[in-house]
Amino acid sequence: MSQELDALYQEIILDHYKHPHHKGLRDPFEAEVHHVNPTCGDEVTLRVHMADAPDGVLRVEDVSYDSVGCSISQASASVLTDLVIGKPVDEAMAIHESFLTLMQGKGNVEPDEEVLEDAIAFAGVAKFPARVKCALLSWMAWKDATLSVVGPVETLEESK
Amino acid sequence: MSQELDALYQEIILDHYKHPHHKGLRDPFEAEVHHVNPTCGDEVTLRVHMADAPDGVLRVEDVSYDSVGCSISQASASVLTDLVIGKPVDEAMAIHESFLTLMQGKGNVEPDEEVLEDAIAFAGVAKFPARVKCALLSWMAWKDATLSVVGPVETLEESK
Amino acid sequence: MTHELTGLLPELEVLRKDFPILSRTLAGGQPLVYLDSANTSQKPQIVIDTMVDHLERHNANVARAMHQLGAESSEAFEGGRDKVAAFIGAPSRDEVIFTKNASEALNLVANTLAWATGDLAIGAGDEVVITEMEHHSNIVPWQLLTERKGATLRWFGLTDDGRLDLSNIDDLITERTKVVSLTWVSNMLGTINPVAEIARRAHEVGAIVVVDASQAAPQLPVDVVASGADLLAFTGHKVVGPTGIGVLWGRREVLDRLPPFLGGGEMIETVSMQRSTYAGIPHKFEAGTPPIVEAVGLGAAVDYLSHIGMENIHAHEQAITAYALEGLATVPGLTVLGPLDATQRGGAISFEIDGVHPHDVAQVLDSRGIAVRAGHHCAKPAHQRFGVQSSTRMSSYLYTTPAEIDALVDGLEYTRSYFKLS
Amino acid sequence: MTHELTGLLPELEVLRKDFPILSRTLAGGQPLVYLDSANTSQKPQIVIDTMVDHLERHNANVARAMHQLGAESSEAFEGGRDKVAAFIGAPSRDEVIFTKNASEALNLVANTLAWATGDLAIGAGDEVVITEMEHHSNIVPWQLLTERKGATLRWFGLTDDGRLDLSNIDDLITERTKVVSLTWVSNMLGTINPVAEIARRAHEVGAIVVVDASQAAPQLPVDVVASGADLLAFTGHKVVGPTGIGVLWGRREVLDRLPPFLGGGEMIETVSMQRSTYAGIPHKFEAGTPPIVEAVGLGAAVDYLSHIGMENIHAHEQAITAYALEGLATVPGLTVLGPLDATQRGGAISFEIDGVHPHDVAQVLDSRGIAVRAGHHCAKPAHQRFGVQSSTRMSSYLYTTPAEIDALVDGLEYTRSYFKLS
Ligand SMILES: Cc1ncc(COP(=O)(O)O)c(C=O)c1O
Ligand SMILES: Cc1ncc(COP(=O)(O)O)c(C=O)c1O
Repeated sequence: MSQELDALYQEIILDHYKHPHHKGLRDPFEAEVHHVNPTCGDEVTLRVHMADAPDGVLRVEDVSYDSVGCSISQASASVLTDLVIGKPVDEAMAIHESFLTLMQGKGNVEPDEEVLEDAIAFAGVAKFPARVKCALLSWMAWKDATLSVVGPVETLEESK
Repeated sequence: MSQELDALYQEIILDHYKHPHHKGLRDPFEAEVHHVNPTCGDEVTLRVHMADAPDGVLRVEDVSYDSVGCSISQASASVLTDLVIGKPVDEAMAIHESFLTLMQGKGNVEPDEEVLEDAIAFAGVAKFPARVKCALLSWMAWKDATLSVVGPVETLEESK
Repeated sequence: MTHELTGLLPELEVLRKDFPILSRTLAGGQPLVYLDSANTSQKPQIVIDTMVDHLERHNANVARAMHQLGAESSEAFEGGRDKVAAFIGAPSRDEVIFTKNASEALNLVANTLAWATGDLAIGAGDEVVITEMEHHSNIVPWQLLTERKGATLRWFGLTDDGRLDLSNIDDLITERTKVVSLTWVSNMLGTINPVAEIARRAHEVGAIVVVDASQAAPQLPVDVVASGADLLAFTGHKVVGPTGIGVLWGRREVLDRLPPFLGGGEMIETVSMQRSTYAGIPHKFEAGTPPIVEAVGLGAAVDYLSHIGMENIHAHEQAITAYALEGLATVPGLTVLGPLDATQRGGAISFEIDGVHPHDVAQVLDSRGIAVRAGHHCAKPAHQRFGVQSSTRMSSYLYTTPAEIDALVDGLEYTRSYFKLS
Repeated sequence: MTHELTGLLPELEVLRKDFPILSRTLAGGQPLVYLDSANTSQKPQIVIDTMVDHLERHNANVARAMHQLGAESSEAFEGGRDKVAAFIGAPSRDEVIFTKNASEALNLVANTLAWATGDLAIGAGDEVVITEMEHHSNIVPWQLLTERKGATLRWFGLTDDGRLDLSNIDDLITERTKVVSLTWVSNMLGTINPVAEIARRAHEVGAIVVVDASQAAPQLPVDVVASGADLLAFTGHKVVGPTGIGVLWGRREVLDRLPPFLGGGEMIETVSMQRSTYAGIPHKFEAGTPPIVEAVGLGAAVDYLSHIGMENIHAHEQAITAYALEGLATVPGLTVLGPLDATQRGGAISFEIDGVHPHDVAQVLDSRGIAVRAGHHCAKPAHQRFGVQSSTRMSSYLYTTPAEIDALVDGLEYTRSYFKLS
């Protein structure tokens, strides 16, 4: 039983939980959202700041957040920010997509470490249906906030 | 199986069904009520006429009715009128009471022929829970109409 | 002779063994002839066993419970939703809402419309259109709604052979119409209504279309999209599932615009003393602990029906109905209420017999083990339309045999002789 | 040591055999330690068997069906009502209304009050009083009602030890108060509220009193008359009965004055195109096919509890609760939310552990086969009152053993060590 637990509570997850990255709400930001997990009450307030890089590509400049929740939801917010900050928005969305696929795969999806880095530690979470929502809370909030700025199709024009 | 049926459909009942007594709505009357069996749709409109006899006792002068329904409900209206017309209201209420007891007795109540006369033929109905309501439809209507005139306590004073 | 009927389900006697109650005997050792399936259907062993397994091994509350039993129970419960969604061709499982029965599903719509704002709001000058052949559960909610909101209730009439009278459709469905609500298959007359055609007209004027599929879901292949409905209701206990559960399907766009119905439990997003916000569909409309074991049973029920095939069940019903209409025609003084062409109707057949009240017919049949319904079948306006106060109704289902129809016809002959009509 | 506990039900191991699920093993062969009974209770074999017997031998629709199966089914269904009436001491069986769950029962009251006229009508200037410890199902309906009718919702606050703060009762319950609705036993804090005392005050000002007995009915002997309630709700699945059924009891005078809730089915007296009239209680509030097999199961459930004796069950709960409070007190960093005196509370105990989130607590416990609930338990305002976002809750029932409490306490120690807190 401890084995199963260990598959869920990977060392990386517990590290991010105890020492979350990029936590706190910061300026500037273009959008702020508040998401709740209705079943358990976990909450996150999340801000996104994006800007055009000199190469004309829209990039994630900052993701800041304030949250209450379990180890899984806290660690996943921390991992999210590590993964998307500094990336072009398109690429960040692709990372989101692949995290979502991993989480919804019921443990049958092989994570791509190239893309997901620390987030592969969440592979074990996918086997615990009740916890998938925890892992996805901040990711869904980030997507929601980002789309509210760039619109469903990410074109530079719409993003301003 | 025909035996069981015969216990329900006594000859007396079928006679009253085919040749109902006192049927039709007549004047004068002090109250008219309309009762429905919600489950099957059987209906009765019933009028009561009461008056003080020379001895000062309030008597049932007439009960007239118009009804649609099954053999049991039709026959029981006919039998009711035979039993109560001409009786002091108090005595008619007592007859009502004893018919009610018979019907709700699930077939375990011995009917008193003295009091119930033809109505003892309904003893078999008490074994068919779904049909008890049919047998009681007009009886309940009569009680309702009568009480609306005489009030819950039947005293001569209140009845006027 | 009866073996020559085409369309019957193969190996009917084997299929009947799936339904334990069908081998029961009644008073006097009479075998049961159950011809009251439009009232409620009997349950196959697999539905009962699935419910028992859930109660004995997986019982827990859903959604809120994170432990292993909770996960198992949630999976079984939501699996029921998936199966129902597949059964009716719902574009999304989230559009399937569990209610307590079809009546609640219909009332949910009428009730939330009472509090709706914007486009869906209903008030003075607005009209709701229903039909004269509706079940009370698709009449009373609309009477209450229109009365309370000062709107007007209008009715499609019926033709003498028991079909909807569509001659004045353009008069009935107008710019003032906000809702058209009608039954797909009549539980009294058996009529199958041209739902898609009426929906088309309703959509032209911007009305929403509510379909009562309580009698359709058991008998016909249902495709909610093809039906043209915006909202569609049916009930678990008529599709070989348990009581205590019904289904409301609705197009997401419509459901999203309706305000919540009952409050509490998992229908919330967050609750504070100041205000509450609500979950998305389907949870928004599922306050409190849902019918868990019932959803599990209903899932098994629709799987059972799908396994046999709704097309095959429909063909069986048509064969039995045709055979029954033929048999009933031989009984002197018997008049069928509703269409006489079996290919155009469902399996409920209501009739009258001159000189014997429906209660008395049902009583005599019951003494021979034959279960039919007598009364107004919760369709008083339709009875009134045909000038009758009540009727006797036989209704078949996938387990009905031609021999049971023979027993009914014999029973009716006997009824006539018992009441000395022949 | 645990054998010295007084108040435990005798022959607990024999009683546990009545509940098939309790002998289940979970992942890794762990035996089940079910401590989530406030969420939903497990079912004894007799309840399951009674439902199976009904489905296999007596299934038919009720009231409307006149045949033998219909009579058997109606008798079993109405027998369920009689048993429930006896269980709660209802003066009349007609005052017992079957709903789909406790949430619907509470919403039924709030919803019909929205359309009530006369005395019961609610509008601007009127007030509804609830408490900060309510389940969402006794909050949201009143938020919707007061919002929709322009009335005001007011709240009893809580003391630091998790009791109702009654110090401002005369300020809260005034001539403006139309309804006071409160829980008898809190599902989060375990608090038992002085319902009769509050009802007395409410009746002085002419308000009606609604009692949410969802957690009381499973644990305490309930006498509706002595409770002082005008209306009282509870749910089948928490009293060892099935899902899909709840109960609303109401005093006849109050129920008679409420307008109908859902329309259709057997709730009518007569229906015509012009207007409909409604049946008397209980049918007026039971639209559509009721939860038949569920009522039969609920009847068996309350009989089972009565057979054991609600006084004995209450004593058992108190003994287990006292033992659990003692055990929990030994876990470092653990804080119980709610009263600490077992004699004054129910069997649900919510707690926090410094440094471990409730989800994580529940997860570790689950890996040891121990089922508890983590989250807000549908009581967000109460959590907010205590400044916590969620908590872990253990809840016992008549089948809970002291050894299971030991397993919980061990599991919590292990949780702390797993998260390196000790
Ligand atoms: C105090 C209280 N009220 C109401 C409810 C709602 O019961 P149900 O979910 O069966 O409607 C519950 C249980 O969840 C409860 O504990
Ligand atoms: C056409 C129709 N609509 C609605 C209903 C109501 O279904 P329920 O009683 O399960 O709510 C029925 C069945 O009684 C029906 O036949």
